[in-house]
Amino acid sequence: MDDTNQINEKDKKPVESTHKIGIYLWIWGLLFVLSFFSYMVDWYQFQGMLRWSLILFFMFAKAGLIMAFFMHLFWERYALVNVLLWPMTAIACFVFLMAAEFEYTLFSRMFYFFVGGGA
Amino acid sequence: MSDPKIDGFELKPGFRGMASDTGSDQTMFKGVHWGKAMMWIFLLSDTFVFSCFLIAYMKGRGSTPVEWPNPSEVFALEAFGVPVPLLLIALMTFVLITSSGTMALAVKYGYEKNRKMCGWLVLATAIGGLTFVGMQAYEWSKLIHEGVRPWENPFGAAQFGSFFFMITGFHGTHVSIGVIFLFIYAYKVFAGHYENGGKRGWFTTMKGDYVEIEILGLYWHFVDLVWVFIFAFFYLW
Amino acid sequence: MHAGIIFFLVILGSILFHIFTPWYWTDIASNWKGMDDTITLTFWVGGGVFVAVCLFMIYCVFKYSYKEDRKAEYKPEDKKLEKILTVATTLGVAALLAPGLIIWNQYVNVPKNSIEIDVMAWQWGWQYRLPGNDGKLGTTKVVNINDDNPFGINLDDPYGRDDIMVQSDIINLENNRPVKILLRSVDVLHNWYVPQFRAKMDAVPGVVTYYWFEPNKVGEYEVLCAEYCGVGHYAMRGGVEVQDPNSYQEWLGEQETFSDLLAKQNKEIETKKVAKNNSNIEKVIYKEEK
Amino acid sequence: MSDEYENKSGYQAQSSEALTGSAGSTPDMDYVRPAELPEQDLYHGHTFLTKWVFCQDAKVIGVQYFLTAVFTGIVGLILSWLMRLQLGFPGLAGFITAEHYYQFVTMHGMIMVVYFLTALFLGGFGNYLIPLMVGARDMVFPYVNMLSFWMFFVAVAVLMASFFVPGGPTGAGWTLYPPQTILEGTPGSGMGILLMLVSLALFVIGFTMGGLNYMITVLQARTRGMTLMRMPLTVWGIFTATVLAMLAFPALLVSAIMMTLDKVIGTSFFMPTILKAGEVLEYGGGSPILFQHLFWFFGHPEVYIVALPAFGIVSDLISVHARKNIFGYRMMVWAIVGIGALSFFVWAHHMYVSGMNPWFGFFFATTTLIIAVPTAMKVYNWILTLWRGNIRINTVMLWCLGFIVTFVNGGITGIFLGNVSVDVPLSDTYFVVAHFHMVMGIAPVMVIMGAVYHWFPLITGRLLNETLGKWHFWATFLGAYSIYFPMHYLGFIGVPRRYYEMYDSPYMTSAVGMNEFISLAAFLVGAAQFILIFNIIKTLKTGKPAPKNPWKANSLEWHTSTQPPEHGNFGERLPVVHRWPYDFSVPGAKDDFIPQTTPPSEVVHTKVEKT
Repeated sequence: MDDTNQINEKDKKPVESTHKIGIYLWIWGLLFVLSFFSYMVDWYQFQGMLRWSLILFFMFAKAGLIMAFFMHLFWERYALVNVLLWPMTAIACFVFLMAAEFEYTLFSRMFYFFVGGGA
Repeated sequence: MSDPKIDGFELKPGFRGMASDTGSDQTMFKGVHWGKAMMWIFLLSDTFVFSCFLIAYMKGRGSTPVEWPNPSEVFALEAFGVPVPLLLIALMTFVLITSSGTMALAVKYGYEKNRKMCGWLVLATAIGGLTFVGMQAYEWSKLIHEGVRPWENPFGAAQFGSFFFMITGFHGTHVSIGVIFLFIYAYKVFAGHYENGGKRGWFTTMKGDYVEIEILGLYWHFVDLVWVFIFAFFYLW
Repeated sequence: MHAGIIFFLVILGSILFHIFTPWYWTDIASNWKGMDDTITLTFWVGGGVFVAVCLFMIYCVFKYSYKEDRKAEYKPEDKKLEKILTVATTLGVAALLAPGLIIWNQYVNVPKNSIEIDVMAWQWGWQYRLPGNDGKLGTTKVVNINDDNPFGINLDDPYGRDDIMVQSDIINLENNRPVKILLRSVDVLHNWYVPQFRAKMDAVPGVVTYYWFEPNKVGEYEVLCAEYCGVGHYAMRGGVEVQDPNSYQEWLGEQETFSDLLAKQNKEIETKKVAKNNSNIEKVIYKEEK
Repeated sequence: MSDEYENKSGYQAQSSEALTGSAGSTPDMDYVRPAELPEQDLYHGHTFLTKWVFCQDAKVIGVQYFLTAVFTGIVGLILSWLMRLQLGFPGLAGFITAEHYYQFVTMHGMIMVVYFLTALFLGGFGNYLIPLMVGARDMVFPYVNMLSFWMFFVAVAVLMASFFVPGGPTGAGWTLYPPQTILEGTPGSGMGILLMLVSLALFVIGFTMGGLNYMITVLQARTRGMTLMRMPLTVWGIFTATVLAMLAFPALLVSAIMMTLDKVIGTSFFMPTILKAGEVLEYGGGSPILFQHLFWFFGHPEVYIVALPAFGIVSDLISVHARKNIFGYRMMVWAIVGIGALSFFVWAHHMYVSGMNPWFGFFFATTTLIIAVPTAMKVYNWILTLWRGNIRINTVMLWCLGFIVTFVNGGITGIFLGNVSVDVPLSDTYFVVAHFHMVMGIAPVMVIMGAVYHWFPLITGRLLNETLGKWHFWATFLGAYSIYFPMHYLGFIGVPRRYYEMYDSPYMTSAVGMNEFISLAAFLVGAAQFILIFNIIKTLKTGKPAPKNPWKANSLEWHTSTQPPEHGNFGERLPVVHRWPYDFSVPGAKDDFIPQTTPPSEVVHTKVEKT
């Protein structure tokens, strides 16, 4: 078994060094702030594109912070990060196409099933 | 800063590192524990589950010609006699983010082999999760009391109730499973299963290690992550 | 050796089968000849590739079957050959895709002068509705459907009153006039399909789907259901009669409109009321006699 | 010197020039860096229960998966016989009513696609071959792996139970399209469909546990020297298929959950307002097309979940038995990965005439036909592997040749159906039935059979009888080809699929003779499979013991300490890999094969091009 020699403890986990507590507290605080802002979007009743872009911005910001720091993705090697993120393109494609689909369905229903729609 | 090494293998940074990791033998995710890699892939799969739920919700909500209830009114809560929109949801979000923070710290102390701190933080996370589940149960009972059912609701489109109960229910199930495991792992930490090389499990070959706390942490943060999306699409849309 | 021969016979048999087959398309009776042409094109290109690949394989089987003293060639990669094959295949595929997309573009864009036909499907039957003098179909709802309103037309929709109702599973079409088939279903998925017209589309409950074609051959055709819709699926038939304009107009004139139907029902309701009153009177008399 | 070497060996496969140039015959030449991870600690069972039933050895689990899948496959085969009996000779078997016929159709489809092919390729071959081929002691989490099989077993049990509940199994077609599926009047719309949905959910959960194991074993537990680009294509095929399954099954799970809710508590996710027998049902506002999208978002990758392992396995079989390296290995790997990735962007080509947004046709026709390119490249590479090879025409190779013929045939008809407007006249006709049976029924089954003949000596230590094997092949291949080749022409004349009988249309009744012929061929093909069962039983009893590595193959599974391999696979030491598994007929080498474990110093004078 000597050629499958074990690695000494020091080298075993090269990327898993612990991080300073400050970074966690910072991210924690940021998450509260962002959640508060996204709540404010509803409080002030923003409408239309502004509302949507704000909602999505805060959502992705929060998700990004959680993934990057709490889930340590920021410190992971790109091999793992890429494996995790590329499949999301399939989801993105699915979302875009279903958005087109619901518009079409809604149009069909409004046009053919509601009085005045066919006019 | 010199690049770290795994015996005989240079860990290059960035995309060059990705190419060399992928092209190397033995492991592709350098230094990543099997269980952690497995949890990541499982979460990827679970992401697809939640994405499919949310996409279905988008399609369902978008294509119904009946008016969709305004969530900020439906989920309003009376506080001091004034209806505050989304108050309960805001509190739930607060609780979940708090528990996510304690979990992150638990992982940190786990790696530092700080048994006490790690154990207490995992326990705190579990209690946070339990609070969240309790608040969700309250929210459900309130809605049911108001006449919202999976198959109908008095405020508008019937799909509102269906999607609401299904998606929050599925998320709540995830939280509940997480809470159960958090309690188990809190016990395991306190009992010292991860100390001194770890304790071997029953009928298996796995040995305990503090990396399990990180794996559990990944799951818990994922649950929080999903809530971020549900919060945006369900309550703010 | 026998393996190569049998494989060769299989390929030869396939070609001969195609040449001598008595089973092939029904004669086309609509404007979608482009679909047939694209199929033919795909058939020859694809069939050519199939035969070529298989013959090459058979050649290899004959030429390179195992001999103790021979060594196979050692050549892991041939970048140039692979590149040529990739480019050639890509071009071939693009050539097949292009006509497909062009025809699809025609398929989803309905010509302006087409006549709309509402095809309503249920388990297991069809009925049809044509726009009346205003040229527009009224809107419908499944919940409105009952004996008095077989198509579920919204009563307060002004466009619905003059709609022509064909409560039969056979519809007549005017030759050389494009039709836009609007499909809806009251229960499950169906598909209004006439093989001779080539075109088809599912009828989906909850939405209205469409497609169009232009019949160009006078005659009678059979409508099949092409989407599984329950145990009666295989027997769910309808009919199409393509007529020249004169006979079509004549047929059209004989059809009932929605307002005709409503009028008839009103009359019936009145007569029913009268009958009811009479029976009440009779009852009273009967009681008194007792 | 050694530093410089390390840098190179860490990244990418090296060309031989660099190796021989720098190393000559110094001891460094065989250097492979040490193991990153400690040896896996295996749980060895001691009782009958832990050794054979709740066993944690991937090989035993693989065989368990294999046998369970074959059992469901036989059920599916019998169902197909009953269907063909009805179609070829309507009325002959009076007990086959329309309800029964549709139940047979549904169960046949679902069993064959999910419970037979998927479970067999990923659960069966995946479990057996992945650890052996990448040089691991076992799957990374043997315990979870064991649970995965038993979850699958329960799923099969639940599925089979649906045959015996009141109302029978569901008869809604394997695609389970709502509203049909859960409406009263459809066969098995009560318990039948519920059990089906529960069974699917269990299957997905069980598969997820197995799939995580397969993925992490390939990614994180390879032996020393085993780079991704040195893995046999079998592993690549199964691995990519597993990735697809991990990402596609969620859509199935979600649609199963939503449909269960529609059925049980009356939500309306997929159910619009419905008028049934003159009464408006409680449903309203749902969208049946949403289900179709979710279903095919799972369903199309599912096609490749079945096809990709077949691609991988057949590449290995062809290479070994043609005594030639696989032609264009890199291209083959990229084609597998590319097909896998693209398969998530093509799902709605099953829905061209479903009434979805018509503009989707352009997008999906384009993406679908793009997939044709890597697929065609794979076909070219298979026949170019045969070219200038030294081909053993044995049973295994016959199955491979049969695969090429049927797969090319089915692939070409796929171009018809993927090309949106060509699909319009052909969709929902027998052309589709012929296409998918040819490409994902017969072709993968050919590979399975080839693989059984190829790996049987590894698993049992005995060689299957060649003569019986050839009879089995010719009966299956000729029979299957004569089922599905003429069937395309039924589609051309416009016969819709899922018809209980051909009824009275003149162009359909013109094909009565063909239908009878197809049915007879189907009976023959089904019966021919019993030759294999007979062969296996005979071989186990009286077959001659196989020599070690009977096919002279290179990959690791043939170079274990014992054959069949024991628990832990490789005896005392894990193998060290020095090359790809396709070094056949290398000029200058003593034998016509160089196993992956042979270090460069032993074959210094050969012209090895890749490492």
